[in-house]
Amino acid sequence: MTALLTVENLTIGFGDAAPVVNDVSFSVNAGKTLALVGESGSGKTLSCRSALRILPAAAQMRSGKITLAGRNGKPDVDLMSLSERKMCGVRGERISMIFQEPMRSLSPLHRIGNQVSEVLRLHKNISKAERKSRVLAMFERVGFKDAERVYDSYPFELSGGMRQRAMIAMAMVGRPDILIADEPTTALDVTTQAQVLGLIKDLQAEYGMAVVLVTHDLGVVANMADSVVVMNRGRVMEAGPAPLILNDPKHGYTRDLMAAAPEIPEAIPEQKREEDRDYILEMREVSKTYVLKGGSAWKPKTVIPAVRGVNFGVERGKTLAVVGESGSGKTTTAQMALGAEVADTGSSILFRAEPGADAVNLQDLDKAGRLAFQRKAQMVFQDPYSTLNPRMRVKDALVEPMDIHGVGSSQDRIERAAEMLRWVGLSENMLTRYPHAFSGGQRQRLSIARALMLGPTFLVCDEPTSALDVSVQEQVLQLLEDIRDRLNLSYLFISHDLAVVARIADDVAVMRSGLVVEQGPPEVLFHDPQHPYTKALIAAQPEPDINRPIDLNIVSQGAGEPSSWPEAFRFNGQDAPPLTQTGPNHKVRCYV
Amino acid sequence: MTILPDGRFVDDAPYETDTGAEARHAELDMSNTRLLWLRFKQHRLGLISALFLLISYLSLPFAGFISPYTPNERLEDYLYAPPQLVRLFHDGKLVGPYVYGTTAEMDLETFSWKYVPDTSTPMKLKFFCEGSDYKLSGFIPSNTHLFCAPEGATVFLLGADRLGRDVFSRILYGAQLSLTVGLVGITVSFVIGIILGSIAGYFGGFLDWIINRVIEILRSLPELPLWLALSAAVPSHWGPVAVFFIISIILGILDWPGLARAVRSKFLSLREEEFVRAAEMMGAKPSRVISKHLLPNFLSHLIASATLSIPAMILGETALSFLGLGLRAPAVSWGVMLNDAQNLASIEIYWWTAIPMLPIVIVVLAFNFFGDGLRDALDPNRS
Amino acid sequence: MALLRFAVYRFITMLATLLVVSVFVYAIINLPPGDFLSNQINELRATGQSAGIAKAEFLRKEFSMDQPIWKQYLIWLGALPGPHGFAGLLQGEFGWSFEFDKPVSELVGGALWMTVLVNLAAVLFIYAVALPLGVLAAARSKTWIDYTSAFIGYLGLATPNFLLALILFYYGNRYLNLPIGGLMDPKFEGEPMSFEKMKSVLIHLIIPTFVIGTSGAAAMMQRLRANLLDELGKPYVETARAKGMRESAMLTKYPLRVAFNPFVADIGTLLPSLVSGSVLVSVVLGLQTIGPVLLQALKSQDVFLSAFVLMFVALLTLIGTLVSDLLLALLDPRIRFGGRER
Amino acid sequence: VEPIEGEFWMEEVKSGNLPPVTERLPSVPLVPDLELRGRELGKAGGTMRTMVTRAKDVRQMVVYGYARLVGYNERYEIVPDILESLENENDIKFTMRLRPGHKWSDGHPFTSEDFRYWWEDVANNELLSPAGPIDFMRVEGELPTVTFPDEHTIIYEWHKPNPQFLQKLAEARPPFIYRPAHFLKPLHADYANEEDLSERLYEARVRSWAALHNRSDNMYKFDNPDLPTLQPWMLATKDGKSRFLFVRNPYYHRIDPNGVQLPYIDVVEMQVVAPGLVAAKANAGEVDLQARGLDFKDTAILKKGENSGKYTTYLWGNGTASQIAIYPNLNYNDDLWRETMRDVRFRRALSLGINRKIINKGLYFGLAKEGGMTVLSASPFYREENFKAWATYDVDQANALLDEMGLTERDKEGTRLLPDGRPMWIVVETAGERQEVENALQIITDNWKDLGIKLLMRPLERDILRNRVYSGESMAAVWFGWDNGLPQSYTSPAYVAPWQQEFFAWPKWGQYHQTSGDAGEPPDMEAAVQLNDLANEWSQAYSTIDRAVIWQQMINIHAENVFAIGVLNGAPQPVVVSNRLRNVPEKAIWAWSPGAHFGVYRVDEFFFAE
Ligand SMILES: Nc1ncnc2c1ncn2[C@@H]1O[C@H](COP(=O)(O)OP(=O)(O)OP(=O)(O)O)[C@@H](O)[C@H]1O
Ligand SMILES: Nc1ncnc2c1ncn2[C@@H]1O[C@H](COP(=O)(O)OP(=O)(O)OP(=O)(O)O)[C@@H](O)[C@H]1O
Ligand SMILES: [Mg+2]
Ligand SMILES: [Mg+2]
Ligand code: NI
Repeated sequence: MTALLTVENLTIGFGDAAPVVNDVSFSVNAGKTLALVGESGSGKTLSCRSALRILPAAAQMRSGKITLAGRNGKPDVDLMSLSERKMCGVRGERISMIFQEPMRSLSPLHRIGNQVSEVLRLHKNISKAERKSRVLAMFERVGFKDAERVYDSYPFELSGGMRQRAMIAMAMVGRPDILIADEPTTALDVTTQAQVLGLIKDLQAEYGMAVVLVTHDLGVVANMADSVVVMNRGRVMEAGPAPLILNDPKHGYTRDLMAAAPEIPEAIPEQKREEDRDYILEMREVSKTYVLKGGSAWKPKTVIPAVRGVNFGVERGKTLAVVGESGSGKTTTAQMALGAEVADTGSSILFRAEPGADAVNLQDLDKAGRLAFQRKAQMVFQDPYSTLNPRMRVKDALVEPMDIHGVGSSQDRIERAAEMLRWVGLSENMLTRYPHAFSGGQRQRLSIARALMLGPTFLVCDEPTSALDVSVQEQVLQLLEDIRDRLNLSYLFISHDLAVVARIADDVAVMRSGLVVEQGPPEVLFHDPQHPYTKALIAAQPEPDINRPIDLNIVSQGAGEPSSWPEAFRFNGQDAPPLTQTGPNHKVRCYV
Repeated sequence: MTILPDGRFVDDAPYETDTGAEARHAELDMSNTRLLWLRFKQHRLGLISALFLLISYLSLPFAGFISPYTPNERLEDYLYAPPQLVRLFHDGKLVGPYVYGTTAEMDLETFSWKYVPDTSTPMKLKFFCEGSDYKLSGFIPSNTHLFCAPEGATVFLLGADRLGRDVFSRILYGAQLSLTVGLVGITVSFVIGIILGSIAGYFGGFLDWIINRVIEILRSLPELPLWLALSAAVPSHWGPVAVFFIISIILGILDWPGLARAVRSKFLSLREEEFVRAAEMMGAKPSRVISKHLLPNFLSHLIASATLSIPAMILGETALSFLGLGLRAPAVSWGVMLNDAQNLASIEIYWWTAIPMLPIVIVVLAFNFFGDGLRDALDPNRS
Repeated sequence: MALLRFAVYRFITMLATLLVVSVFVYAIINLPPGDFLSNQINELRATGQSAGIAKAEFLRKEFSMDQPIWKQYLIWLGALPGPHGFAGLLQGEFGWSFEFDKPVSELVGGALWMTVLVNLAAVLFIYAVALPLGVLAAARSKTWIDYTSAFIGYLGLATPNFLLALILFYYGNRYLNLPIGGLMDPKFEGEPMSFEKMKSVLIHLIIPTFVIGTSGAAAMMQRLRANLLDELGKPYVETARAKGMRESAMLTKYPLRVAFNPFVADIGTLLPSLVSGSVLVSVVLGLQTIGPVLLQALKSQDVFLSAFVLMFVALLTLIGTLVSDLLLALLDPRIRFGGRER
Repeated sequence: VEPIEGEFWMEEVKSGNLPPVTERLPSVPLVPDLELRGRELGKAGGTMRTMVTRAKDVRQMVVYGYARLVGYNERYEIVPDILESLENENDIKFTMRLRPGHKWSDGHPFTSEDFRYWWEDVANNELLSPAGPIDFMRVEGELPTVTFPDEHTIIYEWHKPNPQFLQKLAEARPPFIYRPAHFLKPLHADYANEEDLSERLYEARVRSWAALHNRSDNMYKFDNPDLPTLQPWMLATKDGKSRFLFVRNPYYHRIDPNGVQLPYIDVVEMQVVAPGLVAAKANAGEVDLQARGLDFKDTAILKKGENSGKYTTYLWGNGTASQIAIYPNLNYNDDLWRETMRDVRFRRALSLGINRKIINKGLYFGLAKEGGMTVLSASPFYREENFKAWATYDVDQANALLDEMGLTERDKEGTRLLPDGRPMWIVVETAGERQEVENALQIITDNWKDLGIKLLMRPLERDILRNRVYSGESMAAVWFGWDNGLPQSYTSPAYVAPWQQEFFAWPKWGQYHQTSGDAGEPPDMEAAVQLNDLANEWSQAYSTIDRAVIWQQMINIHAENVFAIGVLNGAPQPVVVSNRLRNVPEKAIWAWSPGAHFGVYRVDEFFFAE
């Protein structure tokens, strides 16, 4: 059996600097999955992009050969020397790619459906209606509950995970021979991730599709990959069949990587909790309803209850983690917690800067109050690329918060920026770059660095480590923990990765459909999950052990429609059971 | 590299964990302008253009020195004299820069002037010589010229016009007005346009409504009658330059709505970008968001627009002169010169009187390439 | 729905704006000293044409020129009845041209059509040239295509229209046998439209279109190029590429739409510039459009005629702005949905 | 002479729509003696193309056609034209005799009734002419007695001489003292059927019959193809915008000695083009006869196109008294300046300070005549010394005059100061239409700098310029010299007396006279008062000799006083003539008054050779 796609001795560099991809070779066979894992910034994305010949303008391909096997016995094609015209026939039709940053990768001015079905329009000779039905079918398979709505939505109306799923649908709807998936599930909660991975597997089985999967998640690798390529600093460290590498890593870097993989610990010692809690931020009955103005004059307005009556607080010096399904309102909650979105009337969000100080309601802050608050509270954004001004050097982007609040001299600011970069594991030399010249994980770290610049007391982290490889993730988590303990920082931490949550959180809220369905400390939640959805989440958490595949049964049961849950938890249309205290610190949304 | 027996590939270069210690780049401590300059330098055409513009502007005060004649100096025996060649060799011998003397003949067949050069005697140009009086940079009286015509001959590098004035000298003097006053109008219009457009686009709501109405009204107001009224209202003892100056400013004041609309509409969509929201969440004030985040993302358009307004401003006066408002003699500008050239004879017979088109095109192209270089240097994505 | 409501609302504000504009317009055209009838009477008196004076005096009464200016305005508008029951704009009467001695409506009719024709041609020219060239210049930036198109564009911009026209007329006539000036061969004037007439009109349109169009085309091209270059680096462009779109199709569908935003915003000026922008050009090229009529009317202070033309231009501007606002909303959903409050 | 039916109307005659030529001509047609004047006998046919720059210039066809009751011949003598004969008794009694059988262009007889209709029902109708008949019909306010003894005779009789009566009738823009009565009566309340009239009023959207009548009877405008005419060509285009066709008048009253009815040319095609394109179109050979819209500066390009365009460029002399004249405003609102300008030494100094030779050379190839503003050399009142008076370039004398006035103080730029310390900046306002004026002023600016006077040029819109001058706001203005540079003793001297505001040196005195004292100021300068008196004397005078003497005196006073500073006259006027067009004089004067531009050269006698 011959390889479908072969990459040989690929070397890519920028300007006259040392190559960032150095002598990389790999190949993938039909129906198989190749996982590219490795350090953030090690050149995974660039290697994948070179297969489609869509490298950044500044990148030079210094050497290498990429061959695509011909279809139906036709001779192999050398992708490097193919004419641009013919290349268009390859892209999207034979090889398609899921990009790492879903928000920026979608055109802001076109409806999702339009953008997705375009692949079919370009390569398949089928009617418009047919196209639409195929796209809708694909949307359902990537886990959209309301495919029609998504079809007519604009990217900015969707949550991060939804955009990413749209991208996945776009890449797969044309049923390519080779799918290059660059961190396809970073923004997805584990249940959706499991679903998507399942989908990829299905398609692979059906059509013999080859998959190149770039991921930071060894759990995903364990579940998906047939073979693995481990990269570090532009070089391939180790490559070979998945079982061998996962079970018996030979190279030092691979071993380090395996060691750094977080896991939900077997048992967490119960911690003592004070009764009288000091909340730095408290959300009371917070709701947010988006009204989608109908796309056309006839359709009624769509009301999206993004967040429905959330009640929780972030303790000073502690971490509240929010996990939940994609689109369940996590980001919206986070943005309301920072006053960036106005909550519906009746909600109150109280912030207490100092212990015992008067709480201020973010809903009705004056200008000065807001400024003072903004200095204390910062956010690490879910989608770092779009939150960085493309025309600002990293240097300026990092010092901007200090600039705004007039902290320090300009020298101080630069020094601090350099230091922050080092904290998050980046080189200070990157300060003069523009945001586009970073890898996905590097940008995420920039976002963290920026949030730390002012030394905030309250930090909202929206999927701060989703794009980081496990070793860097470990480093960043370590950093976050350190400063939390040192400076008594408090976090509202949103993540899809339960292992990370288990590690860092003091309290965890599980969200589904804009509602908190279960809340409790990790030790309780992960070892005694009550709610079917929580159970599903845990079951869907992939583990870097090739012998422990995800149990899709539990996943599909818990992640299914709330109306299909067991009696006690079942939602009746919009009516949900009340959130009931079941343990000392444990709340579950159920009828008792 | 090693291929293990189980088919695995393992890199055998020594592996060590990243220390993160890397030599600090020199670039890091440079200011943004410096960095910009470094990138700008790579745009060859832009660099050349910038140098050209720089030299042009620097030499404006020295127009009097460089030009052999003063702008309104009429050589009565050389009406419509054609451009003269400055030669170096005579009869195969190097004599240094010289010209031939010419004599005018009235051709009553064609009713045009004929000039017959006397090719027997080369007449050498004089350098750093005394000529007619002028004021260096407008106030230092002087009469030294870089070069002048030899006794008994003329040096019309670009010919002479209907009244026997040297086109070359007039172009140099004309640059003083054409390259400066028009820019005032552009500046005014850009400042107003950007400020109001940003406010409308960024804040939206009521401010947007008000600004939009003002824009609409201003744009619906006719310019033509305004100019006519103005031409009657300007006090008669004002010099032509003062009138022109005022007009440039008014032109600028009337010109901003177009730009403001463009800025507004672009900002309406830019302000929905995530990075704007991020900046706001950091507490950035509107002025900062506008100047640091929104404007730079619209800079290309602004640069292109500015470049494009330049010819319009240089030539604005030619259109106005139809209404009796343009620049007039004794003021010299390129527009004035072209105005004089607006007849068939200037195209077909005395083609050199239409030469002022060239400096305009050159300057405008220079501004264009300069702008493009700037755009390029500011473009984060460029190669 | 939202769009419809928006349109209705904007339409109402437009009418109010129009009223404000009418005040300004009337004031501005009355700014220059003197008025048509006084000028006329002066001149007639000098040449001993008392019959003419009587007529001028007669008109002065008929059109209330002897009233204070604010009353004249209201009468012109039709809010006040004139002395002889003269009905104003609001009643659909546009007034009388003193200069041409005809009702305004009769005078401008034909010219309006010609104006639309000439400028439509110019606009088509601008779009037909600037769009592809702008896109090409961006896609192939820093190549000879880019440079040549910039050069030609700026050449057109930097040459005064009249000079350009004269050059084109002269050489066009000499070498290509193109006609000089006018909008059709005079022999077709007043004839019904025919194939021959159409042909004549088209041939006559070549040079004016070029002259009016070059500057517009150059401007549009350069701005478009700059905006496009900005967009080309964005990741969504790469997504489109990765789908296997051809470069040209990709450019026109995605970045062009973003880059178009500033132009749509400026469509408002397009319509009125159709009329007023080409006034001087029309005058010098001898095109029978509304431009020369306006200039003449303004110069001789033929108040009603100029006021009508100006109001017409203003109306066009406002409609243009309205259209551009609607288009903007259509073009960019983020604007359409109103965005966040600030 | 036996008239011959021409080609053009042949069809119509054959089909009976038109009577044969013998019946169309008056019983005594006018037969010009072409050969005597050195002209060829031509043949009928052809279309002559010419251009104007505004649609309302169709009226030029009345000027070019030049069919007048009496008209000038090429020697500027007044001879009967439409009239068969005219008896003039001492300029007091004028007996006009029409040609029996003469018909309007619609075939209706042209009789004394048409004169009567105008005199009784138009000129003396209160509604149509509230101010009564036109000025030139009055002598010291008195109207003539007009009698119509028979169908072909009209007699005008005053108590005192009205010497300008005939000359007015011969002007380029003549007062039409006759109207097509048959055409206008249906519009006249005294004659019309009331119902019909009100219907027509409704159709025309006018509210009074007077307005409609006024609108319909304008014989000079020439824009109504239905209005009958006596001109050689009649308008054939209704509602034209850019092209007007004029076809031969089948009832025109002249035939050539061969019996060919004039005009020779069947059709005149008049195209409206932009002013700037006239030269280009002429150069391309798109006209057969053109002078309007052409300037001397176009000559070179016109000469250049002669071969390919198949035309010849003649250079005629311009007939205005001065091609460029500066009028210091003696009624300027600023007291000190006004006094200064009223000092004759000042005006003489300004005139002396102009280097006319250079202006002539630079602008007119040296072909114009340099001198002050006076009558042209073809006029009987021309005196060389008047022309040269104060007009030779003499800076020293000019400076001496200014010094003598006491204007000796100067500022550091060398500009003289007024007694109150203001620098002497003369703002000269122009209509901004002619490039040559600008160029000339440029030279004059340099010239006057040597006098210590700074000239500032200010171009304005024509109407604005007029308004500013009339109200005394403008200090000095540039215009042409007198329109009529060839006055005869019978020419009214109104334009050389302080009687018209159009003479920009004394707008307010002119207004005073024109409004009979309602506006303006009475002349209060000796020379002006003198001119005023002389002009009055002229109207009292009984003999041609007296009038001539008065004229001469007035011309001399003007030369002495330099009321307007003329620069040069007789500037060459290019005339483009198709090589096929014959009988166009090679040398002639291009004048509006007297002469009606092409009118005196009888365009109806021009013809196309093969
Ligand atoms: N335009 C650019 N200019 C300079 N360096 C760049 C540019 N784009 C990427 N790089 C650098 O190239 C390296 C490889 O980037 P790449 O995107 O392939 O990393 P990656 O392996 O996908 O990382 P991640 O997992 O974080 O997405 C990074 O170190 C990045 O900083
Ligand atoms: N601006 C908006 N307009 C309309 N609907 C919106 C908007 N922003 C978010 N939504 C909707 O609100 C819901 C919650 O979105 P949110 O971004 O909070 O999800 P999330 O929990 O962060 O998901 P993910 O993990 O995928 O990022 C989604 O259904 C989304 O489509
Ligand atoms: Mg990557
Ligand atoms: Mg989110
Ligand atoms: Ni993950």
